[in-house]
Amino acid sequence: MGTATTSERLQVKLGDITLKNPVMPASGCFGFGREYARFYDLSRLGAIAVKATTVEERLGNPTPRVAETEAGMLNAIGLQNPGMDSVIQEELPWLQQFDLPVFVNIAGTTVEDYVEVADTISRQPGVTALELNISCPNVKCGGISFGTDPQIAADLTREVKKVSRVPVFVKLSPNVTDIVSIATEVEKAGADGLSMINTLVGMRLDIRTGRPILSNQSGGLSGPAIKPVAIRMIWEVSQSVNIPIIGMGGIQNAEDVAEFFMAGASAVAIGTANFVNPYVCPEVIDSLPALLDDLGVDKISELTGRGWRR
Amino acid sequence: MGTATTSERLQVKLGDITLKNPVMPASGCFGFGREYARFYDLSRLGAIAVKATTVEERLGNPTPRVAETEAGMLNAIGLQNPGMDSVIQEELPWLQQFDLPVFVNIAGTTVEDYVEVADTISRQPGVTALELNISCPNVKCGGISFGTDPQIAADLTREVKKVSRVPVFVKLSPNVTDIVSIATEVEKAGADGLSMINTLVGMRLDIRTGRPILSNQSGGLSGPAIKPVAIRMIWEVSQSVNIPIIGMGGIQNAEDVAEFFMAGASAVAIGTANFVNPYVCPEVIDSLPALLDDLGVDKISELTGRGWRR
Amino acid sequence: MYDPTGQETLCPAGVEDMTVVTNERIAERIFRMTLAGNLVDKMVCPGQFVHVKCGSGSVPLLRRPISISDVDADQQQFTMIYRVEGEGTRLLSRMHPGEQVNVLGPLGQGYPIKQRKSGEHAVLVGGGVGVPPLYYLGRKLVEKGVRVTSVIGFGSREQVFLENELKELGDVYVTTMDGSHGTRGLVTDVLTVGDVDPWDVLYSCGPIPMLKALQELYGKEQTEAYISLEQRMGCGVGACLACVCHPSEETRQNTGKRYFKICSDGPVFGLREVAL
Amino acid sequence: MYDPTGQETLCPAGVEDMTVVTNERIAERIFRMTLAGNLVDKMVCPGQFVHVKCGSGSVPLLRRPISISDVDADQQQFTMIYRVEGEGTRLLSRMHPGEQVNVLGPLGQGYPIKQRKSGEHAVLVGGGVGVPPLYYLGRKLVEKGVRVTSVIGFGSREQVFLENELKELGDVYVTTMDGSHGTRGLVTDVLTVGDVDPWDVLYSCGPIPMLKALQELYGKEQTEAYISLEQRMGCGVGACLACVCHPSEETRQNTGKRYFKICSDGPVFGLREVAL
Ligand SMILES: Cc1cc2nc3c(=O)[nH]c(=O)nc-3n(C[C@H](O)[C@H](O)[C@H](O)COP(=O)(O)OP(=O)(O)OC[C@H]3O[C@@H](n4cnc5c(N)ncnc54)[C@H](O)[C@@H]3O)c2cc1C
Ligand SMILES: Cc1cc2nc3c(=O)[nH]c(=O)nc-3n(C[C@H](O)[C@H](O)[C@H](O)COP(=O)(O)OP(=O)(O)OC[C@H]3O[C@@H](n4cnc5c(N)ncnc54)[C@H](O)[C@@H]3O)c2cc1C
Ligand SMILES: Cc1cc2nc3c(=O)[nH]c(=O)nc-3n(C[C@H](O)[C@H](O)[C@H](O)COP(=O)(O)O)c2cc1C
Ligand SMILES: Cc1cc2nc3c(=O)[nH]c(=O)nc-3n(C[C@H](O)[C@H](O)[C@H](O)COP(=O)(O)O)c2cc1C
Ligand code: FES
Ligand code: FES
Repeated sequence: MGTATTSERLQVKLGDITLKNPVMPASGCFGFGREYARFYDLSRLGAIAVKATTVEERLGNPTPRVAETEAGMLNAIGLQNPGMDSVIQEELPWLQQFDLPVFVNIAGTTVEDYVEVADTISRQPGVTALELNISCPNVKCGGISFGTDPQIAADLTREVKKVSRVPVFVKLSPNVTDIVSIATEVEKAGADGLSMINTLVGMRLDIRTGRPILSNQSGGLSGPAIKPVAIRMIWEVSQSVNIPIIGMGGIQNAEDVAEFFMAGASAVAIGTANFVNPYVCPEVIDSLPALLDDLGVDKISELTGRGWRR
Repeated sequence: MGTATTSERLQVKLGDITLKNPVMPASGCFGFGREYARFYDLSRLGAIAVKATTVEERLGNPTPRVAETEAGMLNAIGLQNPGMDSVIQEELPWLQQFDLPVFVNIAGTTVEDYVEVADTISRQPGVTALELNISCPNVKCGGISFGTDPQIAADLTREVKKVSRVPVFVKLSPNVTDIVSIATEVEKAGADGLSMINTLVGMRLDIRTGRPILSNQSGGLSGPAIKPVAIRMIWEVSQSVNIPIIGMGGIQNAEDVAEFFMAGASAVAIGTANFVNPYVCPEVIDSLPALLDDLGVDKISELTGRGWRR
Repeated sequence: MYDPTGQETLCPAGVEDMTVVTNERIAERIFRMTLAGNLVDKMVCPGQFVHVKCGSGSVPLLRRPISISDVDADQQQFTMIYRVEGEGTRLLSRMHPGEQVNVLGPLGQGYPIKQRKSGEHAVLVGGGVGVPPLYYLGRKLVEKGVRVTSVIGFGSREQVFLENELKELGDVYVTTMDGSHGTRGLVTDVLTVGDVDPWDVLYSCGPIPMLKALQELYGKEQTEAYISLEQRMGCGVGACLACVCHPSEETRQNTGKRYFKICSDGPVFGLREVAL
Repeated sequence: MYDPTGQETLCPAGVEDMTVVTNERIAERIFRMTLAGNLVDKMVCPGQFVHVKCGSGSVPLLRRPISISDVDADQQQFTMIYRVEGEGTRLLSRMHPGEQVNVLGPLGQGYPIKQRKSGEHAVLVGGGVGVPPLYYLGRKLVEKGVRVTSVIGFGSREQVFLENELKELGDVYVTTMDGSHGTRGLVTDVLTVGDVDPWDVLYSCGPIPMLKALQELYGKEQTEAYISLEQRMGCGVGACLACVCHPSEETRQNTGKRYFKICSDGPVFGLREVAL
């Protein structure tokens, strides 16, 4: 095998951002890290994507907020979060104890909301990048509509880019006819990278009551069930843009990470699998070098887009 | 419990079409019925949706044509079929030995193709309805594009309706931003019913080779993994249209059938599950009466839309 | 939300493949499973739960929360009692001795017992699969010299369990909805009739209507009382916000808290602490 | 595509929960499983396969095609030999005697043996997990008085299996890629060197490169020869068109056939019948 040291083997670059390894927990599935810090040292992670942050505190949707599906789950949390002031005072300073790039997922109902939270959050010490959540299916007004129209997505990206002091990754919705056109418009508007995919909109009924299990009726489908959709979208988008992609959707193990890289991702996020195994992120990171050996690859970054690069 | 006889309990109506029970095999998963006729008497089925039929014979895509995913599968058969003349000479007459409404799934590359096959097939004895496949993700030209634009879908429906002697069900693609607008346009254009959903576009890579498993690269995701997406779309569409919906996507058992009904379906189709259990359709049919008892329901038709009817 | 024992900090939860020692049906749809492993060392606080992976693949995907019903520290074994509801518990019910079950736990804040003093009287009020955690609690209380009375309710005779075990700890009143065993009616029917001696503290776990009835009966008084809540969970550790519940008006005003996470702030709360 | 025995019509396939009798590792990543059940009565035609549900849930979802490697009609048992490749075969390898495996079969058109006459010489050419179906075929041929010679190839010594069993039927030549057992090289190296006596018929199953080599060696001659193909399958019964392969130019012209379904027209084809 090649000559890279172990730490060089897993290092990846997302534009100007260097991650010591390509694995981060996905936004909304890891809070602000506190709960998992009792399981392992968060510095082992490549980065962290924290829960969506909005200008004001949000209390989210009524319960039940989760429902199980075959090889997946639905959630309708509804962007519950303590609001940006609290995030700035309580969460971000706490995260600084770790050697850990922080991606702050931001959301809003209007362009002004997004701009305000982007402006404020991106000034904070220890914030590595913003992840612009234009794709959450669980909030009634705004939210998803930003992610389903190329022009609206591009305008929002442009406004946020104007104020942000850090790179902006735009998190795309898979619930669209043509994700490539949204990705390319967002790139033109100045996005530094893309995160994909957010959840698919889905629903489950309880046949005993005849009613939806989620109080919000529909929710976002995540987990292994959606992996083939994520791979297909990353495959298509990565061939059409020149900005890096953080891939996510059903990742459970190192083999899945390799598949996302080969489809075109430059880093990955793990969401739902944290609920199944709280140690999944460090376990996946630790098993990557052996997989690279198996695949005859020196550095994981070499895998990006290998599926379509000929 | 009510007073309906067993056969009345399962009977459903799709507009003017009466089915003795609501379960049919889904198009493409059951050929033209011959292969499953050796497992059971096809007259037990509520109906049959046969493989997509085109004007000329099609040989489809190179192999591999299927790949497995978590709780799902990808297929890229590519509309292989013997062409309408052969279907008319060989398959439809053979099917007439059964007491079995026949839904002929039709596909094409151009509007003219569709019109020609609709015109010809709908004149044949024993054809109950056409299922207009505007949503197959596995053919390069035409095919899916018909299903992703409301106007194009509506125009196609209108042209086909002009020539068809039998009711026309339009099979919708789930790979769209707004399925309701497609459904309502198609209804306005004269569709007698809807079939939903076709497969989600997905992809899997073989990390050993770094290449897509399917020779066609991407394929259509079916099976239990997509059920929540199907339920959500049927829930939304059934509240916006006044034509019946044949629901499909991951159905495995009687409980799933009830869930599709409650979401808004008036009949169901079972696809992938036939591959797992060749007897799945008659087994599901046979277990429906006991489930209706459990749910305290006399006739299955009462369940349609129960989730949102208040 | 209190941290009665500080257990949460002392004993961080862990994940372990635990070994099935026994798994048997004890009532209608009710199974008792005993599991062995090192995690048992951390299970010192009654009222906590474990988050159990049922089956090894990705269907069912999520873990299932089940209360710790008893602990045998010497044998490094704990017991859980569960009702077969759906796919997850059905898979659990088919496990055989010697097989492995992946367990995450112990999780949550249990019943506060530190302040309890010898000679006090505690009443345990449980309904259906809310009864299991009360057994371990009762054992701990008796160890401290607290007198324990149990009032437990079920649907019918076939569904009754833990009656004899709880009798070893003190008086037991059983109710069934259909009257096929014990008193006909609900646990609150026993409580209001006045048969049970006055108590110093009440601990409860059961369906929401039961807990609401308790709030109505005792919510205004200053009785010390604790209830355990259920909610569909994702992570089970406080990260995903799936399992929130509402603080009572009183709690909101006193603490500023606008929500609780049942998995990590609970599942046990003060009777007046939450709005049901 | 011929219907040598008419078996397909006589014995329609069925579905059955069959009972694991034995399941043991016999070589590197190779397992032999014996299953008991009524379906065995239908397994009279060598070269057919079964479509196996691995695990009970929806992951993995699809069945796995595995060849019938031997049949014990008296005991109502059949044997399959499989290599652990992915999730499905991994699950199979963990099954214990007494457990149930859901089997659909027997499926497909097997090796034609009706025309074989006592005293003829048949050569069986197998590579890796292509060897298993040849064993049942060999037994059937020997029963008819046909002399059988086997030429089987593997990666290395650790992967060799069925050598001794085939020796009971006739001469066996083994090749390994690394030369750690038998002749170094490929099965075709043995065939071309001329050690094997002239034969009346050749039956083969193995990887595509091996089958291609056979086509090159014997595709022009009039030798009677049959090969068995593999392809990823959906239904396994001919309904979904997942598993098609191409007829050779010659077949296309003679029969008008534009495709074959490996699961139902095959998996066995005449050597010259298909384009690889
Ligand atoms: C803190 C806590 C302690 C519990 N202790 C016990 C116990 O000791 N004994 C016992 O029998 N049951 C207990 N339950 C309920 C138990 O978790 C559910 O019965 C179980 O999850 C059902 O899973 P299933 O796969 O069989 O059912 P399904 O209905 O198929 O489950 C589908 C999904 O819904 C969730 N779910 C369904 N019902 C409940 C519920 N009541 N509470 C939470 N999630 C639910 C499941 O976890 C799963 O994610 C407890 C629940 C909580 C929250
Ligand atoms: C007619 C026929 C007979 C066979 N007989 C044998 C046998 O006797 N012994 C044996 O070890 N193997 C045999 N195979 C190959 C066997 O089917 C595959 O090794 C097996 O399906 C792999 O499943 P998996 O879940 O372990 O691997 P995975 O790679 O996880 O399987 C993923 C998917 O790909 C399919 N797949 C993967 N490899 C193959 C393959 N080579 N052929 C067909 N489908 C494949 C699987 O069925 C599954 O749907 C046969 C294949 C065919 C078509
Ligand atoms: C409970 C839950 C909450 C989530 N919250 C957010 C969120 O706040 N912001 C966001 O961008 N994505 C959110 N997501 C989406 C995930 O970040 C991720 O894109 C998606 O779940 C797919 O990855 P997975 O299959 O690994 O979970 C959430 C997902 C889940 C399951
Ligand atoms: C192998 C395969 C072939 C299919 N071919 C067709 C087709 O020809 N026409 C069509 O409208 N749908 C086709 N479909 C889609 C199914 O009819 C159905 O809409 C979809 O598979 C969802 O149902 P399921 O999850 O029960 O399989 C095909 C699906 C599969 C798996
Ligand atoms: S279950 Fe995730 S916060 Fe409680
Ligand atoms: S596997 Fe379905 S036709 Fe062969």
